[in-house]
Amino acid sequence: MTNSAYNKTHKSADTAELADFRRGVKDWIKHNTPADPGFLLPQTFMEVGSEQVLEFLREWQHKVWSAGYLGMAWPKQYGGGGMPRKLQQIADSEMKKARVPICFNVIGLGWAGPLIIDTGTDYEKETYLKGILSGEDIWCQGFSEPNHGSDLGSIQTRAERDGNEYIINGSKIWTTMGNFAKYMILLARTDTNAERRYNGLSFFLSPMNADGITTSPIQKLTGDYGFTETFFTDARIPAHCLMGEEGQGWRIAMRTLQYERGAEAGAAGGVSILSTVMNDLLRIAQDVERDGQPLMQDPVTRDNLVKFLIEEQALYLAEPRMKIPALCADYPNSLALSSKLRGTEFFRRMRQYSLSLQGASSALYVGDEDAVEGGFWQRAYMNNFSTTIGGGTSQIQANIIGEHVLGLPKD
Amino acid sequence: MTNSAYNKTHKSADTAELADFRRGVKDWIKHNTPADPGFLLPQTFMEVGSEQVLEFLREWQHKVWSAGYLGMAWPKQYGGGGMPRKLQQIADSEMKKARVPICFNVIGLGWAGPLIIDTGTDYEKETYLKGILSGEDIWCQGFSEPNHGSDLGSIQTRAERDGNEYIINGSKIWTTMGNFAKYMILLARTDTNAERRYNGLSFFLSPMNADGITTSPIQKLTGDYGFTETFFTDARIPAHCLMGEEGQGWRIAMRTLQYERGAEAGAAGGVSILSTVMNDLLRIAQDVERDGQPLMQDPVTRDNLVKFLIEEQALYLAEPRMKIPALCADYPNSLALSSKLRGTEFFRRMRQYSLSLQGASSALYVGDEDAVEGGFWQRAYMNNFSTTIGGGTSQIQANIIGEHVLGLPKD
Amino acid sequence: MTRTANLSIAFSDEQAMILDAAKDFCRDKSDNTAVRALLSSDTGFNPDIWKDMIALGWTGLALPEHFGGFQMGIGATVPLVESMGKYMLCTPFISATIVAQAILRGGSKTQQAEWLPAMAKGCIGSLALLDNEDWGAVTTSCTLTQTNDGLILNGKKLLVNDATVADFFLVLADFNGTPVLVRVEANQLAEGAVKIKTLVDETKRAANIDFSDVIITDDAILPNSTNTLIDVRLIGALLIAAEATGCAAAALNTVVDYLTTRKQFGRLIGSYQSLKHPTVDMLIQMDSARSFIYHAATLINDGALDKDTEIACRMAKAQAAEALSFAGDRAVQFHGGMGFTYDCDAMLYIRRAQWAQHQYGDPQHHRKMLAPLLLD
Amino acid sequence: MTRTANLSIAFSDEQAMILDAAKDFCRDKSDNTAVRALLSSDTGFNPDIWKDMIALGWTGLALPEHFGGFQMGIGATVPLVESMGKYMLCTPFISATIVAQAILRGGSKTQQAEWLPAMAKGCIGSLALLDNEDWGAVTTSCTLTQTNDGLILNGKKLLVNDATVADFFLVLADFNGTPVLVRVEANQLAEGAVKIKTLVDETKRAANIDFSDVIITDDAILPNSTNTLIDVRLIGALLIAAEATGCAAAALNTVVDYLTTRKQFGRLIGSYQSLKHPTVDMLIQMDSARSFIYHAATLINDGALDKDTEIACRMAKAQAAEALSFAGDRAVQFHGGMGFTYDCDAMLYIRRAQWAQHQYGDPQHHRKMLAPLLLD
Repeated sequence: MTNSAYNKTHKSADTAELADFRRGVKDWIKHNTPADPGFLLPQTFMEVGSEQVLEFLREWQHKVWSAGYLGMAWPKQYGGGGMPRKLQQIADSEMKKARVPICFNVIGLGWAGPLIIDTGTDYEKETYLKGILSGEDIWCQGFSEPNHGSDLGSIQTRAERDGNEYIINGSKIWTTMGNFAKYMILLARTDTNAERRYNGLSFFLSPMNADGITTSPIQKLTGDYGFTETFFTDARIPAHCLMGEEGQGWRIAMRTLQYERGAEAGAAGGVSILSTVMNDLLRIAQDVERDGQPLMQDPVTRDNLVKFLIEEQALYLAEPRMKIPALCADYPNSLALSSKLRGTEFFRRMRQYSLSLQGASSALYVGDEDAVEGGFWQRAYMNNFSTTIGGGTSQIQANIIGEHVLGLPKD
Repeated sequence: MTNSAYNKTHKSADTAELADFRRGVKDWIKHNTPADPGFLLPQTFMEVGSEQVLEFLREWQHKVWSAGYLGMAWPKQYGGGGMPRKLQQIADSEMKKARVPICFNVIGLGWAGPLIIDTGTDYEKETYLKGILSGEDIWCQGFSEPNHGSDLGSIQTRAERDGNEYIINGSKIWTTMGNFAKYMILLARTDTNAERRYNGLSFFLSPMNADGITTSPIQKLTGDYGFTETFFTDARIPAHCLMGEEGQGWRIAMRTLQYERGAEAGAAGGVSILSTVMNDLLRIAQDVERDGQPLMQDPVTRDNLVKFLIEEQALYLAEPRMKIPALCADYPNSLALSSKLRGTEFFRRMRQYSLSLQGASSALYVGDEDAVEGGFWQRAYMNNFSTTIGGGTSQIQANIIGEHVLGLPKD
Repeated sequence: MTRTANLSIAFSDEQAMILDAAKDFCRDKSDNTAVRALLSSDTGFNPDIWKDMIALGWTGLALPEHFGGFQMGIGATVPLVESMGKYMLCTPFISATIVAQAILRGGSKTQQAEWLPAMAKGCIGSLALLDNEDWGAVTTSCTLTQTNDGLILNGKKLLVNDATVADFFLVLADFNGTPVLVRVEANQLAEGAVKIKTLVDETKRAANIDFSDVIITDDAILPNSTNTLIDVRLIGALLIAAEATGCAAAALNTVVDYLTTRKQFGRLIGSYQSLKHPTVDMLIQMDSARSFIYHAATLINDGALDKDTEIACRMAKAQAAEALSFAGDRAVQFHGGMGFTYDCDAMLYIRRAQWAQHQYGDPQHHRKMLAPLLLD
Repeated sequence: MTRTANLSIAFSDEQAMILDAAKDFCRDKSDNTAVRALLSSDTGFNPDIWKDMIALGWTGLALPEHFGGFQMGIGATVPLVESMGKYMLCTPFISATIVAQAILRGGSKTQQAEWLPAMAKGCIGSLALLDNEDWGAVTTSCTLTQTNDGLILNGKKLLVNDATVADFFLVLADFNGTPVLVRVEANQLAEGAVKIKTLVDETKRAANIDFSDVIITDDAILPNSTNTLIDVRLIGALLIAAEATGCAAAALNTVVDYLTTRKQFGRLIGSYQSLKHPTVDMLIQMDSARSFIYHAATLINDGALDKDTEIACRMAKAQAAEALSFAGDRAVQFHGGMGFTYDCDAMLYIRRAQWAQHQYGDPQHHRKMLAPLLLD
């Protein structure tokens, strides 16, 4: 068992040109991957808890973008590469394999950026896109509010038009990197009298440095930081920050969530998650002992591992199958709409299981020199809840699939 | 591995008197257990699908009662034994162990009988109790209706008072032994204008031989019979069949269901289920081969079997623990109210698992000479759904526990 | 080891057309009334439908052109079999297809030339493998012995599918310590040699067969039996997986229909999360199984099965069997009282689940075989 | 075999009084503010509370009267430890209790007379078992060797609980091929021998200890080490199970509180079956664990543990660990965004779950040990 990552191959081989490109990426990675920074690398952008980590990642993203491996399919005039999406996919897949650090500006690269490219004005494109790619302008997201969880219809944050400005009052929670961000995609209520609650919402590309906007860090169950709560107290932002029209906020937010859920393409690319795969977990089973023998030789453990490997393979196979309409004829959106639920729950169970493999060492945590892989798995298990809770809990995801794929009645 | 049943021991030993009694029961069983009738014995009273089976069971129940081992704690003047409940428990436990046939008149012995003893008039006691015990008068239950499942509030069957009679119109479903029964405990609507739907219901001890009452057998997924649908078309029954007052039906029915759920004592006793226990299942694992070796030697199978054995033991331990209030202080009704859900779902999974042990033989069914134990497990698995569906589905049971034990809000 | 996962799924327009045609055919020919009408029949299938399938060329789909086939490979039968599973259309197709593959992979040129064209035209073979309940057994107690009268078979085979309609059997026997597949004509069997079994899945038919004292000529033995046996077991697992996947989809659809029409306590019951969410699990399980069967169908070809194909077939069988066991079980439960009746179609699925679980190895067996391929 | 299941659960009024007193004590002394206040402390416990517990006689509860105890047996500590788990009240009680049992079961008369009265009064011992991550290991690489200077210990022990506050340790070592338990005073350790570990469960404290070059006198070796080791591992499993059961109950209560007060989409979230039903599962799992710990507490006595008791202890640990793993995991999830914060008490439970799972053997280990007892 080596340390190298799990490799996926698709039968369709690269053309000679693509193969060339892939070789170039690999070569670049080899020469440009940063040395071990001396801290456990963030698995996701939700773990950027200190300036030190932030600067390390910002430098890395800038390097990737400068090398032409980020935003490759975005328009050239706005800092992108203007190239086919396929190239970005190849670059991403090689970086993923090599387990390079993440491209941390995820809300910009994967949410705000694609949205602005698809529906933004020239001004918006001009103003925002390049900074997203370079990592100079960090973006955050302001949808969730305290006490309202995933229910966007209940958003209380107010935005009142006052001349050339909007006055914002309210608070947002789970603002990833809120303390570092320059911009926020903000969902706020412009009309409190709208007949349907959703119709009263508007979408803003809001600056974070306005007076009256403050952030307060949230400590995660892992003990680390990464999120903030964001407070708006008579904060004034320019009226041009409104995206689209007043009252279109919910529709724009839904579109944005589609980018996140992977149902629509358009993201700038870059590795956004330092993922764990089953091969990483097999390493643990090989390294530890149980009842005096290598755990990997235990038949019950082997059966469990194979079950996980089957599930992982099924997750991976969903991607190529999704692209074959004939094999998705009965429930066309099934694989796309269920991928978040399947993936995040798989990882939750797999990471929880990784701890059960560790024996007494499972009690150790990040910071202990004897912790298995630096406590990576303990932290990964707990951090994983951000994915089964955030962006619609698994319970809500199951409702979405039941209702939108199977056509079951609403609650 | 022998064929004998799983034995439970409680620490509290019998007194000398009780031990004597227990010996007597054992001895009686030894000399009176009927020979193999040549058909697979019913596991429950819901599997009495033919006259042949019925007569066999009726004879057996009569024999048990005649020997003084049924209705031991019921009043002496109505055919009971007038003895302490403890004796009945000993008799039941020995019969269960010996896997004698069931006492089939379950609705009479366990539902109608206790109800009549607790709240019936002298006339009712005089009229009904003895026939229940002897097996002469078969009882059935008329609560559920087509299209209304477990929702008793939706009962449509009408009972209209007409002089000294009630006129019944409607239909009932899942009437166990409806085609053989002499009496039915019937829930019908006497007031269609009651403010609360439940207040319009009344409870009857109805004869089944009245004109206008017909039954139609229902074939179960096992292929066997045992239930009927019962139709009432202007059927006239004497007014004295009303139990209690008009409008008290729902409350009486709830009380009756308490007897069934085991939350209240009072049943006549007798073995009502030919149960399967894990020891029976271990037999299969010992007898079959997989990958060329006895399945019982396979570590994964062993791990699974131990998991089931732990769960079974926990089920059994709930009984003695339930009796110690100090150990149930936080959720006093937890063990009692969850016993149906836990037990029936355990058996469902355990019986399903029994089929996975059988290898190719799992494809065989009742009637095939090579079927493992005559196809007992295949049939038991499918029949088990009557327990996870009937008397409130497992989903409804989980609601009941969540709401009544944990105090969670209703749906 | 670091395994490189193979993630190919390819599906041509031609295959999509086959799939569409198969779905239409199965739906037209095999609604649940038609399925139920066959439950108590002797053969379990409608001979007219079987003739139609032959006429459509399905029995030749996977066979080379020079044997009268369409040369589309065994993978092309996966969408057919999935559709059959979805509409519970039973015929000897699976049995015959497995045997044709055995001959194609293990037969001599002469055997292929003599036997395969007939099979393309609908001649029915069935594999006789089992000595006991163990699908994973690697040895057999059935023997082929040289005597003065020639080669003589000895032994009983259990649960031979479609036994009463098979024209011939391929019998697994031990020949001087080596496992061989031997062709036996149905008319070589002794009177009373076939004992029909009572199956929990009433749509299926199988029998125990006593092959004792059948005389075998040399040319009835497949020369490349050993490797063929390995491959043909995997092909069997794949086809059963495909059928089970279709059946799981049918169970799912039946449940969805019920949950969207049945009301209780004043609500459509599909609105209850305790029914909605497990139904989503059914979908996810079925979807996974479907990904596996088409992945395996993509990898498999007429050559010896490679490691990736073996992994794909075993994962397909493990996943499809689990998916159907779950779907069948929940289908009964979620239909409530209705589900407990013979009239409810959930009955068909839960019974099929018990049949499909073990055919060509149960999930635990396949996981055990996968372990060294994936872990060591 | 046909096993006759032992189903005894006995609980006297006296025990019920202890349980009530323990619950009150733990609730009063250890609300979650108090628990959190100790998370970053050195010792992880409040010495005043520990003194109170000693004064209440808890440290002598299980010890015979002639050693200053209350002679109630080790089973009587189960309700204490369950209550501690429920309120996450941490002290060296579990470590000290296990060591006292080891001495009671494996020590010479002299050792008992010398050591146990002090323990009844609160002297703290801790067991040093682990050479590596394997709780199930039956051999040890730590050695006791006769040299010219006398007996010398050699080896490191991992994750010794409450190491920095223990007055002495019982160390598992190999002595001429036999495992022995050896008493080592805390003041015998070399400078820097204790390395404090960073634990995922911030309420617990443990360290690695290097026992190399510690000189041992004959009278520090427990004469009946071999059998004692077996029993004491089971007692450890039982106490961890009791603590985990209490913690699972706490997790359940925290979830129930949240589900009955938090609204979303206009409804109290506890009304959603997707939250309600798994919460019922938590209850059922916790209830099963509780049945097992009191069953084991009923069977266990001062003699060697019999087969039924071994079964009970192993089932208790397997069930309690599973119950808490599930409860901790779901507690975080069901609190939604709140659950993801360090401020939410679900954090305490999910971290404790990781700690409790492996202490004295994980569920898979105990099932493996149960298999021959139940199946062969």
